[in-house]
Formats: sequence, C-alpha cells, structure tokens
Amino acid sequence: MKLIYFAWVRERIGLPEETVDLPADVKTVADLLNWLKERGENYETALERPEVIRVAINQEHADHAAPLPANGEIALFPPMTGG
Amino acid sequence: MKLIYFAWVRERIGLPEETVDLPADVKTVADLLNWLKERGENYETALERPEVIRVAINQEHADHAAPLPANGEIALFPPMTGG
Amino acid sequence: MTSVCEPLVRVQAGDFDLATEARRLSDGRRDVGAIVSFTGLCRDEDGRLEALELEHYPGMAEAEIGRIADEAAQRWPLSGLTVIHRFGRIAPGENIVLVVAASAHRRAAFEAADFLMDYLKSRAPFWKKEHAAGETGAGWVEAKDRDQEDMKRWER
Amino acid sequence: MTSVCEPLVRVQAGDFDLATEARRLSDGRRDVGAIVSFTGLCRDEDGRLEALELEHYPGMAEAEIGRIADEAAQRWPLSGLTVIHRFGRIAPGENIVLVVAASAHRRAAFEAADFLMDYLKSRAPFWKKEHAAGETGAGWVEAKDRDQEDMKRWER
Repeated sequence: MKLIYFAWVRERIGLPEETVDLPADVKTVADLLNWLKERGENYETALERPEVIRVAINQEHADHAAPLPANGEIALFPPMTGG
Repeated sequence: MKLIYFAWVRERIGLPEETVDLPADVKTVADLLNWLKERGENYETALERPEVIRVAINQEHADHAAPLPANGEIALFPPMTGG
Repeated sequence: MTSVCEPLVRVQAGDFDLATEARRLSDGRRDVGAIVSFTGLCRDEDGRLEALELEHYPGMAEAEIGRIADEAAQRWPLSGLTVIHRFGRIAPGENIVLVVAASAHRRAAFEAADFLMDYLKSRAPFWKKEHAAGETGAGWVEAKDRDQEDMKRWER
Repeated sequence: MTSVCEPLVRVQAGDFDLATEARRLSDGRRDVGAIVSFTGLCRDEDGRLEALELEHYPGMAEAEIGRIADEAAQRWPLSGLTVIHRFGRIAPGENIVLVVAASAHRRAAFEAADFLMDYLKSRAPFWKKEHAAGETGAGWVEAKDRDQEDMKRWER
C-alpha cells in the first residue's frame, strides 16, 4: 500500500511517502493508524492524536472507520487550511 | 415647493418637474398626493394607486405620513428597480 | 480594524473596470485577506430585450448609495468599499453596477457586498425601462416582492 | 437554466488575473446578470508574517475542488464557475485563491461563491505554513472551528 503524508504529519514522520506491506488484520483506517504508531517514535509523535488526522483513500476523503482498499494510495494529513 | 417626478410618474404627469404653491392645509406627503390628484387627468392617472408612490423629501426617502418641509424639493416616483 | 473605511461611490454613464476597482482596494496593502466583487450586467431576457434605459435621480442617487455604503462600513470591519452604478442606455452584456468590498476576513466581505446589492435594488433611486427587440415598444421594469424580502434579511 | 455548467478548476503556482477570469464568464454572452468574485489574499498579520507556504496534495487538490464546484453547479443555476487555488510560497499582498460565479440572478452567484469558499477552506487539501518575519521560524496554521461552522451552514 502506498502511504502519502502532508504538512506536519509529513514533517513529523520524516517522509513524504512510503510503500508498506500491511498485515492481514489491518482492515480499516483506524487499524492502519494504530499499526503505524508502533513503527517508531516519529510515527508515534505524528499520530499521537489520531482524532485530528484526516485521511484520503485514493484521493477522496474517508473517515477512520472506512475499510482499506485492496491497493491504491492512502494519504494522512492534518485538518486542511487552504482557501 | 419644487416637485420632481421620475420614471412612469414623470411620463404620466408629462413633466419632469414643476414648482407649485401649496395651500396651507397641505401638510403631509399624503395631503400632497391628494391635492395633486385634483390637478388634472394626467395627475389622476399617475397617482391613481398612491400606495405604490415612493417619496423623497430633499433627497431622502420619506413615508406618506411625513410632514412637508417649509421649502425644498419633493420627489415622487415608482418603486425603485436599480442594482 | 478600529477605523471605519470611507466608501467610494460613483454614479456615472460610462463603464467601469473591475480589475482597476479591485486593485484600488488591495494595492500596496498587506492587511486585506478577502475581496468580494459583485458585477450586475444587462441580460437580453432570451432575446426579448434590445437595451435597458436606466433613469436616476441625480444627487439623491449618490447620496442614498453613500448612506447604504456608510451603513455597511459601520456593520462590517471593511478595509475598503466601492460602489459604482451606471445610468443611461445599457445594452445586453454590458455592466450596470459594481460593488467591491475588502476586509481582513471573508465573511465580512461577502456579507457587506450582499447587503449592498440588496439595499441598492430597493433603495437607490434608479428605474429600469426595457426597450424590447423589434417593434414591441418599451416598458418600465416592475419592482419584485422578492427584492423587498431580500432586503429584510438584514434587519436587526 | 436547464443545463449544468462545467466548472473550470485550476491548481497552480503562478498568479491569476481577476479581470481575465471574470471576462471569460461574460464575454459574448447576453444571459449573465450577475458575476460574484471572491479573491483571497495573503495578509501580513500586522507585520508578523513574511510569507505563507502553501503545501497541497497534487491530484486530489484538483479532484476535490472539482467535486465541490460540481456540487455548487448542481445546487445553483450557474452559467459559469471558475476556481483557481495557488500553491507554493506566497508573500503578503499576493493572491491565494479565486472563485468566480456567474448566473442570471444575483442570489445564485453570491451563494455559490460563498459556498465554494466555505468548502474550500475545510475540504480542499491545502495546508498553510507561516514564515514569520525575523528569526522566529515557521509554523503550520491551525484549522479554525469557525471554518467548520461556516461549512455546516450549507448542510441540507
């Protein structure tokens, strides 16, 4: 699965994007966030308040209960501040 | 008193403006409209529905109960359609 | 914003330029976050209309628009406000009226421009006469109840 | 208006020109009665700000703005709708975002532009980083509760 990070999520994780192999029991966005937090202090810091993390699945907004797709790109980012 | 007319009020009366001497008992805008209606068929036609006639006293909107000023200009016109 | 802006009001026969008027409210400034413009144009009403003729009350037109603009400048924290209303003969596709409102914040700019247009429609002394295409003559546009209702939205 | 307009959406580093974009929605037409534009500019926050850096999600930015614009075109009878959002480094006084909505009627144009801005603020994938004047570093702008509330005005 391709993961893409933006703004302070990107800065805290220290990567703009990466490709990961997800275990079979990571089925939803919430599962993904929990799984990522175990990957190191940088992930832990970036995702310490999962409730503020916004998610897009294949470039469409999704909520934390959304099931992950078989493949594609998942983006994690803070609340948007454009306009 | 100077009277000024606009739009179809002007067209029906047939004058853009005129100066009139008002009798002492013409004290309000409503009195003025009644008095004008007696001046001829053109006034009668222009003012047949006094409730739609809008009035400005010295270039400020006024209602029909407003007292007439000692002197100045009174404008009569239909509801506005600018913008 | 503690001071109240001085609105610019013009009543003119000639056309106006949106870009020039928008720039006037932002050039050289670093405190403007939002500029909302409203341009009103003459429609041909599905081909029925050849031209509009806009009659106005000289003197009062400027004064009344000035009063409405001053009220907007009191109600919203604007950094600039411009209102231009044309009169005379106006063909379909041509400009009739322009409102430009600038503020640090977007809601103030939107609301002030919206308020201005609602009040101009029902309070500014202008009257539209439609010249029909072909031989069918001319007639005065009637005021709409809807315009009165739009204005009432702003009462408080 | 029976057909739904096709919005024009652009996400770009370069500046835009209000006059060009407004003209694009009115030139050669005789059915447009109202054009509302919103221009969002970078403020210096009382001198505190040296520049904004706008990060965006390429691909999704265009797609999400397109979805919002399509919804506006469905909800209001628009004859034209343009949305341009810049990214990259933007100095105080410079343009950030432009919405232009054209319609036969003024309320549709106002509401569509207002709706677009409220949704862009909270749904379009852009993030502002402030570069402070002097030595005080840079920080991400936080989303405001007010922006969420503004968006809720349009729920139905």
